[in-house]
Amino acid sequence: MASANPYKTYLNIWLLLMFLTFITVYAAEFDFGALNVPIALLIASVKAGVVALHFMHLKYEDSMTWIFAIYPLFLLFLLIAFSATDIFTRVAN
Amino acid sequence: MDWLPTSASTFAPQVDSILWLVTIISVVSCILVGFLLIYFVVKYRRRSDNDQTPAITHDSFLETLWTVIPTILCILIFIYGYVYYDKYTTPTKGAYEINVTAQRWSWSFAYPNGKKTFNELYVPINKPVRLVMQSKDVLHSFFVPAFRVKQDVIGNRYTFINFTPTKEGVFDIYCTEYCGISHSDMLAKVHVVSDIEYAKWESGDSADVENAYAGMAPDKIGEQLYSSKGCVACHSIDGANGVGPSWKNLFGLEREFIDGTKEIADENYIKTSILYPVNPPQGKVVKGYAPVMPSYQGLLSDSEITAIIEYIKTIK
Amino acid sequence: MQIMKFIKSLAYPSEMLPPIVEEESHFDPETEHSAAKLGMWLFLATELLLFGGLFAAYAIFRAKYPVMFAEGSANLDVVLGSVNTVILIFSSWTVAVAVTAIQENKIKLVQVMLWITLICAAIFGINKYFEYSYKLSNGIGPGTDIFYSIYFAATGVHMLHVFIGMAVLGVILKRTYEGRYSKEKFTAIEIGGLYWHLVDLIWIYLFPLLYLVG
Amino acid sequence: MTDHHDFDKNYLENGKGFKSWFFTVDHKRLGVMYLWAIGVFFVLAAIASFLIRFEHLSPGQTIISAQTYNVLFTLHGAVMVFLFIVPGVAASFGNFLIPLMIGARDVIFPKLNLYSFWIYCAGSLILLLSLAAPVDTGWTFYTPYSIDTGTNVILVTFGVFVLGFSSILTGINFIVSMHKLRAPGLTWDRLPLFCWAAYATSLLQVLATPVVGITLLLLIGERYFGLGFFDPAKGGDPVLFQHFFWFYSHPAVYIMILPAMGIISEVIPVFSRKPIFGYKAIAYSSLAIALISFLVWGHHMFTSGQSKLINIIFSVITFAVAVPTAIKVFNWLWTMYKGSVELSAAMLYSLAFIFLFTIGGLTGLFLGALAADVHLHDTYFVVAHMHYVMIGGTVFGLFSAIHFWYPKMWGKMFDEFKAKIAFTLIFIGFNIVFFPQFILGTQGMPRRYFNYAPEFETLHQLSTYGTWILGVGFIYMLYTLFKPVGAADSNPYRSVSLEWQMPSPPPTLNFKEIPTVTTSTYDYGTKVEQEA
Repeated sequence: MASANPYKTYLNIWLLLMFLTFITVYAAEFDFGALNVPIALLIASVKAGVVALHFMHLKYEDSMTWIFAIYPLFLLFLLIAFSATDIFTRVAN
Repeated sequence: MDWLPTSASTFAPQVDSILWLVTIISVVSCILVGFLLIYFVVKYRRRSDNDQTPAITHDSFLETLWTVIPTILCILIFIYGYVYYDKYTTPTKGAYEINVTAQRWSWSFAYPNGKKTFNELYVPINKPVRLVMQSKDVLHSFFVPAFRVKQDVIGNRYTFINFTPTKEGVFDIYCTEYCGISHSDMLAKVHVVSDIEYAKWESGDSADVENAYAGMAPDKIGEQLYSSKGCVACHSIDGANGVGPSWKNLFGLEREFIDGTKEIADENYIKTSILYPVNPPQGKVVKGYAPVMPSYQGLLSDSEITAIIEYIKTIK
Repeated sequence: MQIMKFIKSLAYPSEMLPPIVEEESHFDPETEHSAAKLGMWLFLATELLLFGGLFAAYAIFRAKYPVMFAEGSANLDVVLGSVNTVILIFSSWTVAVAVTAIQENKIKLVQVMLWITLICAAIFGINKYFEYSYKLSNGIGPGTDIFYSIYFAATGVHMLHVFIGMAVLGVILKRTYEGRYSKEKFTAIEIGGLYWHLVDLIWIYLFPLLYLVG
Repeated sequence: MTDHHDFDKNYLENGKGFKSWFFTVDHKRLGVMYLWAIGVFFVLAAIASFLIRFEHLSPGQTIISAQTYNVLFTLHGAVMVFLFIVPGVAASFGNFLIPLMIGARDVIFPKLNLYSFWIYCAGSLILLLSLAAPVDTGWTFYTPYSIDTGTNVILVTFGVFVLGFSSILTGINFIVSMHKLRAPGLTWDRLPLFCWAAYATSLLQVLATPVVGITLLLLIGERYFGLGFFDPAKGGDPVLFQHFFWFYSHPAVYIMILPAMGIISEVIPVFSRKPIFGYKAIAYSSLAIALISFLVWGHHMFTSGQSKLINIIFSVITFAVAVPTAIKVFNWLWTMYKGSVELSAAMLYSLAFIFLFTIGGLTGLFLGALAADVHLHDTYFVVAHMHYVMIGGTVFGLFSAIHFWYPKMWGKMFDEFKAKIAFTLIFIGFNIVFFPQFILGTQGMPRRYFNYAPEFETLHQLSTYGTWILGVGFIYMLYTLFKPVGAADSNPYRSVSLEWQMPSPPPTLNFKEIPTVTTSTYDYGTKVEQEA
């Protein structure tokens, strides 16, 4: 199921993750204003994606597993989106 | 008994029209379902153990029909609900603003002219009113069935209700968000009065009240105040322990407070307790009870407090 | 003695069960393996949504009180946080290696990797202990303000998952010495690993959100 | 290994005594134990409701104090919701039936199944321990009341948290079983509709429960550490608690009702000797409900102080959920068309389900319409609506299942005639209890009220008298069920679905050989008139 030399791949992946962690910390030194959170989340998501795909073997799983991996993210989005919509559109009625 | 309560605001007939619309839809659908159910059961009842039945698995036309019709009805009901809700939530410019404070288990109202009332809301007829509401403790909900309005009242944040009363009279106010032991006694009245009477009430300070009690013995006035001002929610007169101590045999009794001090319950003690129930140094909370009583400062006149004291003296 | 027996029975209920429980599986190993993985992914979905409540609370209160969050975040120890991030990602790597190693029957390598993982997890916990106690000694705790409530609630629930993960991997490690796993039978290691990666994934988000974005 | 490999021995006879039940991994025994457990909790919560109704015979105090009243309605709600109806049909009949229906020897993780049951027992125990200082928050635990009330909130919420794990693990077990263990030839479009419903239910259990888990954990944190997320005094937001709570509790409504819908879809074809009408529509609408139900939780909060915009959004989506439900009702009805309908007790409960659920669903339209909800919210109208769905729906579905699979479960028959008398009493009693409450609510009677105004007295009394009829009917039903009359055939109703093609009660390992399925589960009737 794994590629030719999995240990080497894992090592590369680990190095990539370390590099991305460094970028996260480094990027936090600068102030991008409103973009601070999106940038942090973007890098975190790349890291998370790499971990899921390679370390967790999502790459090799069937479509059912993909659905169960992604659907909760959608629900999480709903939870945040709806409750935030409520809280930030409460003008005096 | 009429199935709808009195309709006394501009919003009420709008809500009623939706209630009627959905009721008609519901009754028709129920009759349809009930009829089909009984008809099929009777017509196609099992006649022998080897009845031949057709293997019908689906029918696209019928299924489309009973998908489309409910969808249309749903859209219709939504639009009705939305349009009236939109009107109800849009405040009228220049509406008469009244501040409402909810706390366990009473309502107090503060008017633009500086007047304050307790568990009695006075509003002029045919004038748009806007309630600006806040809770001092847990969630409450302000509900006037005759106006068809309801809104939760929350701590640390204002919520609002808009309505225009259309009928003179006295109507019930309920708390509809569960708030503890006396939730069902957190009642108040809204008085819808004519402009002239309202002006009289506004300018007349407590003169009217005094007139209303003319010729009554003070302890009888106190007895009325006991229920109209909400004392009844927490203080029993039969000796049962409520949220607060019972008034039975209270007068002249020695009370022990949570800080260990003691005092005889005399006129001054009772008056102080009504005006400064929990705030030190005057406030003295009886041992075994929580410090939850609201202050009645500005809500009861001196003569009313005297009347309540006279009433307490009579409860043996 | 009775108590020990009872405690042991909690850890391994099957040992005191009637024989029917010890029945061999009704299903072929291939089905069993893929079913266990699918089940684990479903469980990970629930874990994600469990943290989802915390992320939602974070998003809402951060938007509501940006200044409070900026100040609170600036007071957290970025170095300690970064060290913990590196440690946790490293331990994720060791687990991934262990899962591959067992498929090549390299039991020794599996054991080494799992030991390293457990040590990393322990270091992570010790760092967290210092971080918490430093905050608490400065009079900052859950309930100080909404930011610290989120900080303690989120990292606390995450820490709980680290402990659970350590327990799971610990049991697996013990069982490698008992020779329970092989090239043909490694489902437990794989799904235990999946759980550990989730712990890592959550931290990957918590770290920048709490420590960095101020 | 041991005697359980003896295929001829049925699951009831395979082992005797407490240990052989409490440590079993047999899905059928677990199903039976869940049925017992939910039965006991149902009776407990029903007793609470009888006291509540008795209290309302007259305004003011009738038999109990205000505090006792508040405790009783909390107990009634919490036990009914978390101990009875959420595990309810899914855990009992789901466990018993799913492996039989998909042609498997057990669920995919039998041990996990046993652990789920233990966790359920533990959670129930923790929740009931709180009776030492009973909780008075209502089953919804709204903040900030639940933060500062002096009662045992932590114990109850922790109990619910533990119960959540049982629910999640059972859900995972069912989903994976249906993916991995279907017998050869049993494709998704041949799967019994009960399985479809159970699948949709499991999805909801797995994906919604963790959110209420963290919410209740945070509530415990509020009480221990004063976290402040939900406390307005600390800058938190009590409405946010309601969002989190209903994000679970609205899908939970479908966790409660979907399995009952599955039962109806099984019972009606058998007693009409017809294939289910619109198989695909029913199956997919189960899934649709499972997906959309995550989008409508805000309709419990129209008057909570939620923003106007989000109220409107939630109202629109709420009406969208109404449609798949309507489709199901008509599909069930049309299944009887040109059939051969037998009015057995099980069928009567199913037909009553259709009618009562229709009323429950239609009254939901009142509550979904924004302006009308402003008036009706938190009144007895909501109480009546909810009970028409939960009792008229779920409980009638459960009773239908108990009667329908009775021969399969116990290998015996009950007295049909007596069961029909019990049904009549229950049906009449139920309507007398709850129909007046619609009128009460419209007139403005708020819920959770210990005391009430004198003008509501007549309707309240009527409602209370109804509970007595309902109670008598229920006791008579139990009496009928506990007095079997003779042994049952393997397939007394001539059903064609898989679970009836084996001896009653089923053997321990279900199938000697895993069957190969060649037809649909609803293969009734002759094919002449198929597809006009």
